[in-house]
Amino acid sequence: MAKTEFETRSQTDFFELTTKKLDVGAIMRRVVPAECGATVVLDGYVRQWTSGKETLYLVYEAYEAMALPEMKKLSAAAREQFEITHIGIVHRLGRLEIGETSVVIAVAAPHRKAAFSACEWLIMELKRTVPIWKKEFYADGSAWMKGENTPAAEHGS
Amino acid sequence: MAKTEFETRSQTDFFELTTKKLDVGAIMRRVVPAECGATVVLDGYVRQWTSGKETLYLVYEAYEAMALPEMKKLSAAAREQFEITHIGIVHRLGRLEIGETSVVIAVAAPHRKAAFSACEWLIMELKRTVPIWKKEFYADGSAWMKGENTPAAEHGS
Amino acid sequence: MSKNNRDNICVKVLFFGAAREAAGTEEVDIFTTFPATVQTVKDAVFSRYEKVSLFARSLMISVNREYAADETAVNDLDEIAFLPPVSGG
Amino acid sequence: MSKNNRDNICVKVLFFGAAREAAGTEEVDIFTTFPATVQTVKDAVFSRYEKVSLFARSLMISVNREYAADETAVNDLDEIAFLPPVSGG
Repeated sequence: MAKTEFETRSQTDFFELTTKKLDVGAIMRRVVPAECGATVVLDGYVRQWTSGKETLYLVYEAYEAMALPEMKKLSAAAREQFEITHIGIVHRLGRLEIGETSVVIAVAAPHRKAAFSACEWLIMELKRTVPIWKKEFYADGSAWMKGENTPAAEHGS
Repeated sequence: MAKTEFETRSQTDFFELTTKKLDVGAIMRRVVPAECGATVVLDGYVRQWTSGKETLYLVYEAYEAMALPEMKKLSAAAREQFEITHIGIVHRLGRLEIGETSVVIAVAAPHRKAAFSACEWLIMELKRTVPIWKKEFYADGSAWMKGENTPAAEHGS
Repeated sequence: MSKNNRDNICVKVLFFGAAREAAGTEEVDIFTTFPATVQTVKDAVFSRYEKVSLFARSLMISVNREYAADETAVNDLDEIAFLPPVSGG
Repeated sequence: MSKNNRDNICVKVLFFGAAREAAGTEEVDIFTTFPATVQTVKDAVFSRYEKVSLFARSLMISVNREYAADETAVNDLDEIAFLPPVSGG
């Protein structure tokens, strides 16, 4: 049942990886259905300064064949927990300049509370489980980032 | 101290009432500072169906001279509670068609958790305290809406 | 009641939303005597605009653009607004 | 160990992020014998790409695009990915 409902509803959901610039306004307006009253959007972008260290640009890479299915799993899990109607997740890959958007998560719901909760849960889980990696290029070198609460402890050594 | 800080920081904050169409993407990108990593946006728009009742359009009116100061007060209170950097609140007035955006609240923060919390708090408080009224025009009549948790009990009879 | 002209005050009353429709006007000047409170103004408005009194229990009042209680004092030339439950967002 | 050709399996190993840079390659075929687990593949990879073993404790492994544990069985032609802690968002 849950699966069927997900499949029906998810016709308007979208999960994308792209190397093109993200148009946040356009992405969020793709999840505006007639029964809804609110869309909550997270716009994540490249920060110039982190604890006094200057970032010049970032490069994101993904295991695309696994990242998209993982995003869809997150979406199905979000629907189990929250009264939401549509979900859109778009993550950019490749080189990003300062201020450019890396990720957009848009969630539409009849009531805003569910949209806020689902959007916050989705970005937390995306950062934890979706196979995407960020390499920061600082003025004085580069480094692969460590994620937040990655599932290493749960899966394998 | 708190006031001075608010005044300094709030140079890039904005609080607006307008009868023009809202461009959500453009509004949210106005609150993207270099030290931040996330902007959370609430996009509230006109719902077509509410409990089986069809809305044709809405009309919003405001006590403008009081609504803008109230928005600024909310913003100052949000800064006291949450680690946020920029706030933008734009509310549309006049006649709105189905799907058109009535309110945009955009909050930028170094860390997304504060942005989510502040954005959700701001829309809750805006709906409770800012003098704006919505009149719904249904297929079968019209009605002024009652707000959520309005401060009637606190202030006067 | 007052024998002295200097005790007369005039406040500007604004109506919004359903209260504006009930009053049939956006704005009216209300004359009363000093000292006066929000309650004084409400009583004067309700007797003049009977339909507005139907909202009495749910109305909020602001004095000079700040939410006010029934006991709040009002002064000459104050701007008093009659605010139905807000429903922005 | 195996005397029988049918016991030989070949899995495709993918490296990402810091593990890809450590391995110096995106992809390699690893030959081993059946039955095998994720741990068998890790041991083979770590002995061939010493630098990758430096990530051993933080690496996640997927088998055919699903997160897997060290005990998970691997079969001929499976796609095994070596995933450093993810950092999307």
